[in-house]
Amino acid sequence: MAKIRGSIVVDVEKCKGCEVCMVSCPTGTIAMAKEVNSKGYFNAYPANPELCIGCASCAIVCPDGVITVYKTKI
Amino acid sequence: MAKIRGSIVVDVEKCKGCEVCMVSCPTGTIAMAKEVNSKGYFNAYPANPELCIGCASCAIVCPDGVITVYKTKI
Amino acid sequence: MKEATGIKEIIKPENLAYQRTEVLVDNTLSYCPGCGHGTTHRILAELIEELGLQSTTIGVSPVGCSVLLYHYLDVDIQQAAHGRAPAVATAIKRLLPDSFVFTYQGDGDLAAIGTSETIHACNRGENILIIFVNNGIYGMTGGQMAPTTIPGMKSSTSPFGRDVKTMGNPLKMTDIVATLDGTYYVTRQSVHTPANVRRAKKAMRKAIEYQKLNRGTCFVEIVSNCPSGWKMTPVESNKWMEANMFPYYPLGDLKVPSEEKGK
Amino acid sequence: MKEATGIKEIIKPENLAYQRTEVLVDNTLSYCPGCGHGTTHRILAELIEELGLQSTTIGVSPVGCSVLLYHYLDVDIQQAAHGRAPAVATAIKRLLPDSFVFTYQGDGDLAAIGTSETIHACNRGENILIIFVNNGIYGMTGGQMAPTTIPGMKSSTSPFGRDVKTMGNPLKMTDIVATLDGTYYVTRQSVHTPANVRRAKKAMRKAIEYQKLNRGTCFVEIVSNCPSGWKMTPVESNKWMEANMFPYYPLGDLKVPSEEKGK
Amino acid sequence: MEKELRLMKGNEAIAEAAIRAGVDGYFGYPITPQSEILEYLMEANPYERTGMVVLQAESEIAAINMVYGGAGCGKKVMTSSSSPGISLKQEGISYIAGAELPCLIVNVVRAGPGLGTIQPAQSDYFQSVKGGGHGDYHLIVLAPASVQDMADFVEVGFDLAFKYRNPVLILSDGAIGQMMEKVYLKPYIPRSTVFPEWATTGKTASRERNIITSLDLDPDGQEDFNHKLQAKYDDIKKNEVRFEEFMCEDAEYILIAYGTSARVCQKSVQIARGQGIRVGLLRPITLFPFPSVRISQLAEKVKGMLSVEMSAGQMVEDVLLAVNGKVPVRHFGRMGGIVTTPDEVVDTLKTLFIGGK
Amino acid sequence: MEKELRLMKGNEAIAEAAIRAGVDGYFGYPITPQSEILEYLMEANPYERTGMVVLQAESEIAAINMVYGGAGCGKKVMTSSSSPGISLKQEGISYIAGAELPCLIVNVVRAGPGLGTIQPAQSDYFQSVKGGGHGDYHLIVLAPASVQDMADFVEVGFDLAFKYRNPVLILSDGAIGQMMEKVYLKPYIPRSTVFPEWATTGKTASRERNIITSLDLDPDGQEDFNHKLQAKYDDIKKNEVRFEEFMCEDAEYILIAYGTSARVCQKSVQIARGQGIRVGLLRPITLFPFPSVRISQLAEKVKGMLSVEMSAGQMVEDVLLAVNGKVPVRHFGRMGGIVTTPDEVVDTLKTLFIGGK
Amino acid sequence: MTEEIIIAGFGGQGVLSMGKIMAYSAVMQDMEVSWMPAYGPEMRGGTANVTVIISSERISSPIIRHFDTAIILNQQSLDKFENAIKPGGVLIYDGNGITRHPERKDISVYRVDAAEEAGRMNMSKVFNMIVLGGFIKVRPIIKIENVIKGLKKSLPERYHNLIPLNEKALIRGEEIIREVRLV
Amino acid sequence: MTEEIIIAGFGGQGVLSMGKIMAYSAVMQDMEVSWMPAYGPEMRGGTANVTVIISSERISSPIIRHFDTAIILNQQSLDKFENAIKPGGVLIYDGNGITRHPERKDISVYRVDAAEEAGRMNMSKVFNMIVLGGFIKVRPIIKIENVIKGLKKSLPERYHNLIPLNEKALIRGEEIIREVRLV
Ligand SMILES: Cc1ncc(C[n+]2csc(CCOP(=O)(O)OP(=O)(O)O)c2C)c(N)n1
Ligand SMILES: Cc1ncc(C[n+]2csc(CCOP(=O)(O)OP(=O)(O)O)c2C)c(N)n1
Ligand code: SF4
Ligand code: SF4
Ligand code: SF4
Ligand code: SF4
Ligand code: SF4
Ligand code: SF4
Ligand SMILES: [Mg+2]
Ligand SMILES: [Mg+2]
Repeated sequence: MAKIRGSIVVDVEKCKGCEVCMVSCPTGTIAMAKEVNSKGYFNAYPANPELCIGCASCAIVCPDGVITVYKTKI
Repeated sequence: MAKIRGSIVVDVEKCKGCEVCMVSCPTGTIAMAKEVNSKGYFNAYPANPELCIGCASCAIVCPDGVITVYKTKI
Repeated sequence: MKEATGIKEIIKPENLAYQRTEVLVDNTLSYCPGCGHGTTHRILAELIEELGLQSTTIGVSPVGCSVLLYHYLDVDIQQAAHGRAPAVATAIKRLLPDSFVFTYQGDGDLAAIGTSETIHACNRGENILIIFVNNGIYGMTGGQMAPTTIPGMKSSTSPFGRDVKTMGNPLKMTDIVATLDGTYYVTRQSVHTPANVRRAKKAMRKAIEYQKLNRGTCFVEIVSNCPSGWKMTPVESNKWMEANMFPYYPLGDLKVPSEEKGK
Repeated sequence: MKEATGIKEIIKPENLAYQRTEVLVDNTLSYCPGCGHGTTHRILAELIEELGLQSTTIGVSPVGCSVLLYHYLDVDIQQAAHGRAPAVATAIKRLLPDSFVFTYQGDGDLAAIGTSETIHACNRGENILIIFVNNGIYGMTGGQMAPTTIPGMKSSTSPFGRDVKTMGNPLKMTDIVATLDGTYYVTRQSVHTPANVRRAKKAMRKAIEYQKLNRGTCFVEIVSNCPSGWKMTPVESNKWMEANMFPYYPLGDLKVPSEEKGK
Repeated sequence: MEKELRLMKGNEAIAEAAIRAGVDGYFGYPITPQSEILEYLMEANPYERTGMVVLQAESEIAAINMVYGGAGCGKKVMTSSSSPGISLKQEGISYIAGAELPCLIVNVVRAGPGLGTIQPAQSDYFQSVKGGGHGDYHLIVLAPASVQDMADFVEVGFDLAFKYRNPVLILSDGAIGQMMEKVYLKPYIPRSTVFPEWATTGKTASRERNIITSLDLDPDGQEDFNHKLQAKYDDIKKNEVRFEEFMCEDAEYILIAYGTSARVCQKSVQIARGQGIRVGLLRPITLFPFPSVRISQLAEKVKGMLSVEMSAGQMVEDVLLAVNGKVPVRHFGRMGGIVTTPDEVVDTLKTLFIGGK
Repeated sequence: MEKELRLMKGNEAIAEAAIRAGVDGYFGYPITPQSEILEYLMEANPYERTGMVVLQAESEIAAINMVYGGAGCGKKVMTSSSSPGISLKQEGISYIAGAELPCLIVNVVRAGPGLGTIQPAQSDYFQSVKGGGHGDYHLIVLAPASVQDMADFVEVGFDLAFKYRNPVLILSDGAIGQMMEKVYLKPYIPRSTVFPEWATTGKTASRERNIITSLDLDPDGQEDFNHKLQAKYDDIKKNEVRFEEFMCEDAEYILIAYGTSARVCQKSVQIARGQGIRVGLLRPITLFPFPSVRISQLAEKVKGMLSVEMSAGQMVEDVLLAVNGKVPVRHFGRMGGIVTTPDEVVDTLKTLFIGGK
Repeated sequence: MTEEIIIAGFGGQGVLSMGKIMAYSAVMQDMEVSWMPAYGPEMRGGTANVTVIISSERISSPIIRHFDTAIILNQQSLDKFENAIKPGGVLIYDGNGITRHPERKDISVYRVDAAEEAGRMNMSKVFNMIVLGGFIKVRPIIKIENVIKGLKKSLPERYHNLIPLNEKALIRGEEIIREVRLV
Repeated sequence: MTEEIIIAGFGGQGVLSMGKIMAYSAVMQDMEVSWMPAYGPEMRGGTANVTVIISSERISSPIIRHFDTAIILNQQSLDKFENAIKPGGVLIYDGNGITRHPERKDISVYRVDAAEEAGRMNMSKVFNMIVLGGFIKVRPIIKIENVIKGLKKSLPERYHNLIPLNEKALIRGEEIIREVRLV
């Protein structure tokens, strides 16, 4: 069976660091940055990118709609 | 068994001739006058006074509260 | 006083079986012949007398045919803006918690413009009695359609009959308030026959007694007539009401206190 | 654009799995971090795009945090007075019957000041969609108690927790509108987890489709959070919502069209 | 096409004129003395005649917000009520003015304050003209004095409303609403099928989205908007003042009166002239914009002015502002639903200005 | 007892003063910039402290009608809101005036029209002073210019309200409501236990029933009542005018300003005096009754007056009416939530009256 | 020419429609008219009245307190309006149910027993037209032919068959009205 | 003497309470004060600011657009208020998170790295008091002893144990503030 791999893109400056994506990610891909963005928020980022399966859970739960998801079979 | 007899008093000038008492009287005591009162209404009156049993149905259903009821055993 | 009297001999003080209560002031009511407002006023007045509440009663009259309630009941009364009686009563009761506070409202007043005040007072469970005279029409202003006008019924603003598609469905406010946590006793009655008057009065008495116990909002709907607005004689209007209003607004209790259910 | 990206090779147009809809204008939302308003906006925007409704949509935004909805959705929008969105939408839909008309309202807006407009629009069965974001608080004005604030819950006007005795019971507007003849589909959803977002979107899609068929009012409640008003982190607020709001406002359909029941 | 002659109540005339003017929507709630407007419309079944939407709302507040919604779609929409109902609409009216929406509001005034009585009065002048709602805004206010005016001002009102994107108020009263008179009705104009470009009718690909709002949280933006509004009001003041003069040419005294009072005063002028007193009448037709310039001109050549209103004295302030101290200005009015009689006015004029009766 | 010194927001000061003044009931609905009044009261738990009832109503309309109910019982009751909310209360206010009930209404004004913005403004002057509701009525209107005034005017307001059986409005604005200043609070007065004889408190055997209403269908009765109201307003005009003067003795120009604008203008006077311009400030404290007599006296000896308001020009009409053409009167104001600066005022004064900057 | 008329009686006696027909007839004669009913809950008491003004000039106020002619159909209205008639004016009344007859001597008083007549002729529907006939007889400011014209214009087509009956009633009214001399 | 101050930063940095303590301290010195927050949904963006005016005279307007001193705690606020400082005025800022430093040369600029210091000293709760200490150093219009008095008056009794910590922070602020010379 082909393995499904995903990748996300977070619009860092629009992220408000709410962590909702992080707790919704089934694979633990996402963590919060240690530095704040220019608005003062610790933004989300794919800390463990290799774990991402492109399920889009993070994106559809993000209140600010700042995550784009890509997915492919390999 | 003692027979119950009643008698009503209608305040003619305040009666509005709505006939609600008449249709509510179980004994057919009440009828409507042929002449209007000074406000132009055909008022109720005890047309068959001997039939009255003093049940007060007419009085408690009269929207204008213009009937007084007396009742006695004979 | 010009009187039409039955058998004179029976008419003695000791035989008095029924007499108008003195809480009903000796004014001619301004209502049209046969209008249920008069009867509803009277049973309320009788209860105020019977329960000895004259000195603690504060009533709130609406805008509607019964706006002049204060001309007829010999108690302190505030006349509220159209639809706002429950808000007015809320403040009265909270500021004078030992008084008996009621509102008296028509269906236009309570179920149209006053929808919000009604629902929120009931939902807060204000310790007041709401008397809701539902005659399916705006009597005072000349017979316009009310929220409670039943489908197909004619009125001056539904001259071809209420068309629910464009004018909406009748609103059953009593059913709604019965679902609210704040209401304690909710009932629907009528006053068009002696038996119904008796039942309505009994219901209202209960409601008053619950208020003494601070149980929450009690809500008594009186399904009533409007001979003028309906363009019928009073007797016809009562028949029409039985045939057409009651199926839509069935009489009986909608919410009975659990403490009472066993009884 | 400053981006934080995962594995670069996968990021190719042909692999695109999820992207923000263009109906959501590229403005930063003014909402606090983690606020459910944003998610709710997004699913609505996605549906407008997916169902090709951009050119026929007229939305009505409320007074509340979502007052600026018109900054975010790329459709024609009217901003209504506090509580009056259903009245505004009524006129829009009746005058432009081929358009898709929705209101978007908070719990203060819809269940306090707008109680009457909500109930009457629903009771008339206006062919509109009402989206009701219930976060149990007045977010916009700084976290005051709303009609939907649950018992014991603290807010800036119930600093010791909502005391139902003096402040009244929470009002379940969705339950009320479900009882009205004019409503066709009434449901309660949330958007705090991916699964709930999917369900909420499905429900909203149904509601939109019913409007095309002129079935009457559809009403979608979103039980949501207000991290700022509740003084919690977004993640805490979602947990608190599950533990405390859902028991009071259980998710699921409250009124399903009979034609659908078999399905 | 010829105009049709009818005998109608003022309220009915408004309703029929609305149908004929191609009005798209009416939203109202019953209140005496104007319920005939809604009743007539329901009876006339305009939905069949012209497609006009007529809806009895659950309250005056719902009705004015329906007007907001309809007007926001660029439709010709209107509402009507009487004094207490109009007070309830004040927030909505302020929103409509703030969102610059064209619409028609009819107030068939009854005496107040509070529930008051249902008889005619002119005590809502301040509310109408100065702004009963919050914020710096103005309605264009038309004051009909006959059933014919009631009919005519519907079209006039909508023309002004759309020209300036501004709400228009017809300030009538119970007498004009309830009385029947002859009225010539215009033929029917079809309802419009084109909409102003700012209206929310669905965002097409060819334009940006349209937004109807009165909100601008940024004070600078809000101030700019307010300046724009004020500039519009200045234009209106320049272009739209309407009034009628009756025997003012050689007058020593001027009566100023609108609506029912203006009718009464026309008779007063005749009576006074019969007694050799040179009186004229200036009848403002627009109350906002007020005929201040003309009044100020007249003030140059007369000895005094008497503002006659069925109120405790409201319009008199605008007369005073126009006259600015040039000649004495007084007020005479009955209140509580009582319509002034022509003789009373003459007597008052004599007492206040000429001395003795 | 000594007064207590606190640093408080204007909104908080009103709330605390209400508790201390022995107010019986507060009924309100949240709206920026005045929600702190309700919040403070809820936090202070006055039911425990004094037995005061505090209730968050479901709407502004419910709140004003609760005030009606409470005032009808002879209790000291109040409500507060900001501009859109006050517009919604207009019917209720007209009823309260028509039923002659004493109560206190607070408007912490924000800029309009419509939803506008939440920043301070003075654009509800007409609504407050001329009557935003229907009918010929007046509120007594107090204009605080500091947090101290916010506290003090609660008691002043209730005193006037009960003295005249008339609603009193405190016309504040977002700046005064939101700012903190020093305030000296009075000691607590116990809530009253005696009630006016007209109040509905339950009909005892010793008196006739009491009725609270604004209805009299008979126009003669209604007119009599209106005459009674007008006589009351005349009394109020005679007895209750309050204002403050600052450097008016030798002034050639007078600034007229209330509330926040008056504070700003006090600074303007200092600046202008520094530049050798003889300017004074008259600050109306009561807007109804307006200090017309004093202004008219001042008009005899100055060269011009400038009405400074955060509006498009509303109070200026009352100034014009008082001055009645004696000297030029102009208006300067910022709108949309912007507070005028002292320098702007001085510049405008120079431009309008003195020529050039 | 200006004639200021009050018509007053019970609701149901056709007071308002009599006024309307009167006004319509005057319109047919190219005159100015105003018709102003007492409105609102005043009617609740069961009384109805309407002021009709017919004039060759523009009419000032539709609400007036003194009348050239009063047409009175019940006791309450007689009590209320007898003193509102201008000296030299006209009072027309139906004697049915009247217990206290008119007393003023400075006006002309006419009696038209239309109720009785309508009962007799079995045409109670057009009771008010009998009264109107009486009015036309004593105040011939409108012509019967114009009343008929007005009826044709104001009545829906389906009622036009009733016009002859109306005409008959008008004529009967002209016949039965008689002056009452109060000395 | 009049000092017009703006304090601006993120919500949560204690901007409003710093202003309040400053104002309370001035009250303790018998001065007039006004404290005016930016209010309402403006705060939603996550920023907070407050204008404090301290004066020996009655204060005219609490809302002003130019300031003697600006205390700036984040980049957004620096961008917004740098140009609102009167020529010759004072800018105090915390360098944490600042990417574009102040540029004006007609004012005195001071830097107080309070965030860093608070982190180091493990007293993030009193971060704002470190800043206030810095302010007092460069604008000694209020005295530390009066700040302490003000705290005593404004803090509920149960928090009085925190006063020594606050005092420590104030003093530390006085120590670490330093002038930045822009040449
Ligand atoms: C604000 C306001 N709107 C409308 C009215 C007019 N109005 C008076 S009574 C009434 C309706 C009365 O109907 P209902 O409440 O059913 O009472 P009923 O007369 O039938 O007993 C209306 C609309 C008013 N007085 N005030
Ligand atoms: C007439 C009026 N009253 C009050 C307000 C103030 N106000 C603005 S939003 C709001 C409540 C918002 O709460 P909600 O509807 O629950 O929306 P949320 O912000 O929680 O999404 C209030 C009371 C107003 N703008 N207008
Ligand atoms: S859910 Fe969105 S806004 Fe929240 S942390 Fe994740 S990416 Fe940022
Ligand atoms: S797409 Fe799925 S797996 Fe990847 S980061 Fe998002 S939630 Fe996690
Ligand atoms: S008391 Fe009974 S029997 Fe007698 S008249 Fe009345 S209803 Fe009839
Ligand atoms: S019920 Fe009363 S008012 Fe009606 S007819 Fe009988 S007595 Fe008269
Ligand atoms: S109009 Fe109807 S409700 Fe009003 S009094 Fe007459 S019958 Fe009763
Ligand atoms: S205040 Fe609450 S509802 Fe409003 S944006 Fe913030 S979190 Fe959302
Ligand atoms: Mg009714
Ligand atoms: Mg909310």
